[in-house]
Amino acid sequence: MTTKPAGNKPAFTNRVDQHVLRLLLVMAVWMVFMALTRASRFYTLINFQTMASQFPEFGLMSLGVMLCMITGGIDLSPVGVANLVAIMMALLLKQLAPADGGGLPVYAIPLVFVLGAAIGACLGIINGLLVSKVRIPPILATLGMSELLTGVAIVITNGAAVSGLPVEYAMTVNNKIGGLVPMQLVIFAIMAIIVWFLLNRTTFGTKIYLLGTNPTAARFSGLKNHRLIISTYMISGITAALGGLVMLANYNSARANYGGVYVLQCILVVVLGGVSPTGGKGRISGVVLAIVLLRMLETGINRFPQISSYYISLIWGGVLLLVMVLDYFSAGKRPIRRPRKIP
Amino acid sequence: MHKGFRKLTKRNETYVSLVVLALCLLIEVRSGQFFTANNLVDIASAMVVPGLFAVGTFMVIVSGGIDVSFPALASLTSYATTKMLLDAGYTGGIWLPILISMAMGALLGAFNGVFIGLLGLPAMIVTLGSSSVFKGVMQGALGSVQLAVIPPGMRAFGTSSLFTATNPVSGLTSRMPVGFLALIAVLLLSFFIMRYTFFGRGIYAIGGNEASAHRAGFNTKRTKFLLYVFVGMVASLAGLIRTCMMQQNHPTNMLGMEMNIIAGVVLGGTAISGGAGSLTGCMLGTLLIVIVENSMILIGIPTIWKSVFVGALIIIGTGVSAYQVVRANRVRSTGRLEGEVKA
Amino acid sequence: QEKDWEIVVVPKDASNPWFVRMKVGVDEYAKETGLNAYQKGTAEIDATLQAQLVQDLIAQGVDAICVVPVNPESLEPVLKQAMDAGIVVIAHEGASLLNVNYDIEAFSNTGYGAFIMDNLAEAMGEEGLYTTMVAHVTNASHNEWADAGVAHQKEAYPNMTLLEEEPRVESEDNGDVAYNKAKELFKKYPELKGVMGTSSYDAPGVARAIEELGLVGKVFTSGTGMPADNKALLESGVVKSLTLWDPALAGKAMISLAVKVLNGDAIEAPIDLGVDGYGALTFKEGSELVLEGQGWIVINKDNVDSFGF
Amino acid sequence: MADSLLRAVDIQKSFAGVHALKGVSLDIAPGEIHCLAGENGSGKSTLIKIISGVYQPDGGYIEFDGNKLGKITPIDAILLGVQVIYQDFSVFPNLTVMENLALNSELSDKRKIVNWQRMRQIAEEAVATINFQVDLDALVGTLTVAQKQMVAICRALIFNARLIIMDEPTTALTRKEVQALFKVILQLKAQGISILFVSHKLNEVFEISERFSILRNGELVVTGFTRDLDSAKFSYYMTGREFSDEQFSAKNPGDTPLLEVRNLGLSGAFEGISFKLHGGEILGITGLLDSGRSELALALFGIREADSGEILVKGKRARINNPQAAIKRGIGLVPEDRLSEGLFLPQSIADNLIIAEIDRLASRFKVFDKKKRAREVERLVKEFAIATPNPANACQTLSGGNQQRVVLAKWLACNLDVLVLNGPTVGVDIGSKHDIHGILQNLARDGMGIIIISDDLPEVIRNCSRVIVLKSGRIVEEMDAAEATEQAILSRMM
Ligand SMILES: Nc1ncnc2c1ncn2[C@@H]1O[C@H](COP(=O)(O)OP(=O)(O)OP(=O)(O)O)[C@@H](O)[C@H]1O
Ligand SMILES: Nc1ncnc2c1ncn2[C@@H]1O[C@H](COP(=O)(O)OP(=O)(O)OP(=O)(O)O)[C@@H](O)[C@H]1O
Ligand SMILES: [Mg+2]
Ligand SMILES: [Mg+2]
Repeated sequence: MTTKPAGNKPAFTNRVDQHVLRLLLVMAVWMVFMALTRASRFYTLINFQTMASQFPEFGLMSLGVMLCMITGGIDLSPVGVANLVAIMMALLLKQLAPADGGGLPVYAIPLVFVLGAAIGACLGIINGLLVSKVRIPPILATLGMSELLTGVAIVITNGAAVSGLPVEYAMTVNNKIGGLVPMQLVIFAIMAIIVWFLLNRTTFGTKIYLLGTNPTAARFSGLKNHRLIISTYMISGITAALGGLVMLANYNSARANYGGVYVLQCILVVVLGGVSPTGGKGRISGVVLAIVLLRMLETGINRFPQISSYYISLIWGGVLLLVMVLDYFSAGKRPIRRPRKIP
Repeated sequence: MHKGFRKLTKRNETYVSLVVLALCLLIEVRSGQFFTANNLVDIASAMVVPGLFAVGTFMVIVSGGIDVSFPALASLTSYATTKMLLDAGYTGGIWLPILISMAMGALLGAFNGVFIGLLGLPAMIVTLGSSSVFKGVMQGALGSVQLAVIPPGMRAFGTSSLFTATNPVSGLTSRMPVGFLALIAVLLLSFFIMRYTFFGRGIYAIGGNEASAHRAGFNTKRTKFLLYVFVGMVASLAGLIRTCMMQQNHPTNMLGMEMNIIAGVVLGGTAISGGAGSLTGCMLGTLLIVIVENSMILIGIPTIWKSVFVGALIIIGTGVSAYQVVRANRVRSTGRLEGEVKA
Repeated sequence: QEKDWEIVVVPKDASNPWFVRMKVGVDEYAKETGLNAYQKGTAEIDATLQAQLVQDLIAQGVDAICVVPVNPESLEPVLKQAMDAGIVVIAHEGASLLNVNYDIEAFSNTGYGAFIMDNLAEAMGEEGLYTTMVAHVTNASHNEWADAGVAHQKEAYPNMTLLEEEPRVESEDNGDVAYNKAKELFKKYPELKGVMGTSSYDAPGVARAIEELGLVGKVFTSGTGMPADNKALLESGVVKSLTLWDPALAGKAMISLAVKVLNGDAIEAPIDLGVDGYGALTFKEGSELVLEGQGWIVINKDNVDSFGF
Repeated sequence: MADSLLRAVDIQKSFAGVHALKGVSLDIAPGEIHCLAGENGSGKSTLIKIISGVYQPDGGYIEFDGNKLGKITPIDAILLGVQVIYQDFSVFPNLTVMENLALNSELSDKRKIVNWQRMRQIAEEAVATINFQVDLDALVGTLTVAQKQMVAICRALIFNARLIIMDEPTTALTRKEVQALFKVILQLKAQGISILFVSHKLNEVFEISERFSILRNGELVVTGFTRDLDSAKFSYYMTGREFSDEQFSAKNPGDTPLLEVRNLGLSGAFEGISFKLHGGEILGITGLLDSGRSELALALFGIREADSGEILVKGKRARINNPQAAIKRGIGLVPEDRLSEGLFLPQSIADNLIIAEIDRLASRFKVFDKKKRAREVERLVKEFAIATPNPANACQTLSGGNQQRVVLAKWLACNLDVLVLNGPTVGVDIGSKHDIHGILQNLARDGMGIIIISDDLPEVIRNCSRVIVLKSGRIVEEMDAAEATEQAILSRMM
């Protein structure tokens, strides 16, 4: 057998890194462009702080979507989960706030985060059960859940916004640590590191990559497919719930229909980040990069009064296709396709 | 007979039909209005546009791909056609608009086809990207706004009817739009293509095993390319018919339909992984979605409970058939479990 | 100095004909006055997108933001950031907002809702069963109008009754959905005689259903709508009258008020913004932020051609 | 050799980084049966794909009927009269048998419109040629591996082919079916059709072919007449090594059986199965394709739970209802279909190796112990002599034999007591096969209990201590392998 000796780096990993490099390149081009045209309005501390407080909302959701996609599935329900959790926690916060207008009890905010994440986890588990045990195709199971959760949120609130929250919540979550780093960014960073850790430093990560590659072989290797899928969707539920809690702070209110555009945006970001919709492939660095890139593009465009916002979607779609085509031509040939079905 | 029955229990169509039937009966019991002539005509008329989209989606999914760009494609082509003809002061019949929009549909379909068919990039990513691009072109470059008036020929087509159904009790009348013929025609055509042409069998073959299809002598690249061209044409036809039937063009209100359409097609038993599915099932699934969306009031579901109901129906509807089909197929001679889908 | 000010109008979205019309006003005003004022909207109606756009504008350091909130609640914290950054904030259709310099209403929401109801009642002969339609039950102003309309009916039109089973249906800001929903309503509730629309897609969609089902003259609808878009319906008599205010004028009024605030002019009622319908703004009772004008218009088949939009 | 039907001259082909063919030439005369042999990864399939137009050569050319061909597509090749039965069969699991059979010929006729009646007719004729019994309306995905292969063979026979290439056609066939196939091949030869037959199996090469060519490492080692060949030469040409095959005999089986099966049954598959497996033993289970042998393997591993009878592990009753339960009790399974059930092809060799024992490579809190993992991978690669420059490469870069070693290594990493192998050397070349047998025998000597399920009778006889013969889901014979002959086993199987 003759195989060209690869470097120390794994061949498979190398290819993904190429993708990340390409994303970096696109980002660099954009940053140079902004520097040449709008330097004084783009390269400001407040602008970067603003961006850093904006992307965690859907960035958090995207982390979960990414994990689901690695298992070969998809999660269309993060926005539904986020809003429902935000609404429930908003109602809780209002309950916790003393009637006399005094401050929230100290345990309130940690409680909201723990409870919110727990509810998100439960909703995620339901997704996972539908996908694994009931065997509904993930795209349908999570679409149905999304609709259902939105519905529950509407029923709870009668469609109205829940507002008039105790100010401490938004103040805490919107706070800038040391006056510099937005708290939302910190929450996102912590979750991103946890997900990175899960994927790269735990057996769980290796297992879901393999599960996404070939579920039959995974079963024959003794992996607990069902449990893995359920755990994955559970984590996605947690990240979505955290996204909802960040939204709750950013808008100081909760409503059943906040963030409707995030569903497709999450998928777009994850796919642009190099996660294969057929599963088994993708790295967190790519996804984080794509999240930031999306925000930079959008904010950048908003710096040009004469350019209609509609060009954002044009540029966005263009970047996605461009990166794909670059991947295609730089790989020379298509990487060997895994036979989809072996007789 | 016994064998025939066993076969029925393994088919998704059976379960979807049962669910549709149950829903119809429920509506009839709750409102007494389901099986009235005018209501059936209303349902048929509401089927036209989703039905056309579903046919295209069905073919794409059978080929092992997926298309999320058809609403954007249809919006762009119908907007551009209407606007162009309005600007030109066109007063002729319906054929020219159909021709123009389908030509544009073919062109945009070819755009997808180049990336998916010729370059072999993943369909999901490509259509996510192209969807953004189409939207961007329509809203940014063309600066689309609602067109309240459409050319008289289109208007005439949209309001003319095959026949009018009258409810003898309430005296309500409903028109069967001529557009329904388009749905029938496209259904017949695609049935013929899928069943009686080697192009259609190639779509099934590619969905089953692309490498084998290539070796068997199918020109897989061309087949996929042409498939997306065809689907683009069907989608643009749907967009145009919708404009005619609504007697106005609203550029964005088709966007976001894609997930429900895909849900309907998959609900009807089309394997999301490709290769399997029938047009009958696809239409049944779409019908289910259409009936649900257009019968909330008849069933008497309060508006705020709508999403809960739709979500629950998607989950239960797909869950029942997914679970039944898995069970029916579980015991098999080879012992390998079928549908070890990636979850 | 006035010429250097950057004043941005943020609508709910950019493709809705309503805001396209607003943009006409904004551009016209900028041209007339030479101000650096422009409109910038998001691609879709979405509360989060709008909030982020406003945040971006804050980070960019514009001088004034004039906004038509998708969702007053979600914009509140963002507008607070703007105020904290010293940016002048003027709102429109956001009477509940607190973090604004001023909010301009073409009229009061309750008054508007009542007015749509008056139109419907007149068409229905002040009697019969009716229901209300909104874009989404999550939409703030539509539901306020509908609530006000219902309240007004209870007071003024005792012979009319609200459809108990379906007091509020959704059109999803989509003419086709409005049409299908109306068909369902008329099938299930044959006694239904009127639909009070709120979004600009409602009445036209319902009218299409009325026409198709052969109910012209038996069932009525009223609501908001743009003249040019509804000309045919008004002329054919399916819809008797629609209500609106001119978004272009609202846009001009917001900028004009922003300039006044930036100039440090004293804002005392009645205020003249030099825009039709906004010549004598007064503060809403009990409020120091909400200014109300006399901006609404009724269109019917007689005057539909006289607006030029 | 003046009038050759097909001549491949100095063919070169590289894949990203792999030089698969280094100037190979091949010559096939009209009406001859030519055997192409070589170890896994020596380039046989690649050569075939070039002849059939699936790949374009990087260098060299093909002559057909004395005419030099330019760039050809699969359809061109079919039109020339070249038919290929691919190693992975290239069937469509989602289509019916009928369509699978008739599609290719209809396509090569450049038909655009489907005539289902004619398709059925074509299909009926095709199965009739070799008397293959199958439901034409069944989906191919529901067939057994052997049936799929028969479908692929029938499909090729439909054409008025002048050259039929069979890439390891017998790997999944039973003896009976192989005999039927050989009869067909001889019939075809009689009609003047040339056959290029790829096989690892020595006896088949001798039985059927007139001439042979052997590839090693992408180069042609030898080509000549089969009558001049003997088994030692054959192995030597293929591997460059020499082998001596010794009969395995169990050394010291323990007292309590590691695994005991009592009256096990699974409806529709097998019933009343009882046997014992001691440590140090290799038990062979053989039978025809539908004898229930594969289902038995699945039941022992918990993929399909048996519905009657009991399984005892080390004397204790065990409920084995899923693979984890089996693994927990020390039972592993090397599945029948390596590609779809055994491997994660695009993932690294390392991950493929350690996946089954992954939980043992984690420290507390399931944190992966990278060092332990690296050590384990290194150990396995070395122990199983997996030929790769870097275990981080994707598993699909390995040849078939090495892939099978990976599957084996994956299980042996788990310190199992019992290993069930279903078709352990299907599609594996002599060298690797020999190595794998050696590994299994050593494991047994170290006290492991091994079950080999196979219909490769020489393999069973040489490696097992006892042989169980299954027929229609029941045990019909249990014999001592040392005394068993192929003939005796065969007569019980049929
Ligand atoms: N592809 C499949 N088709 C049909 N049934 C399946 C499939 N995969 C698993 N099952 C069934 O699901 C059950 C559990 O399977 P598996 O062992 O893979 O799950 P698990 O991860 O162990 O789940 P848990 O830990 O919840 O028991 C088994 O009874 C098995 O028969
Ligand atoms: N598509 C491909 N991309 C990259 N390398 C390939 C590809 N196809 C084959 N190879 C490599 O080329 C070499 C020859 O492979 P080939 O499939 O021709 O071997 P073979 O002799 O048929 O082996 P086997 O007996 O296992 O079927 C191997 O090293 C293989 O890994
Ligand atoms: Mg289990
Ligand atoms: Mg081979």
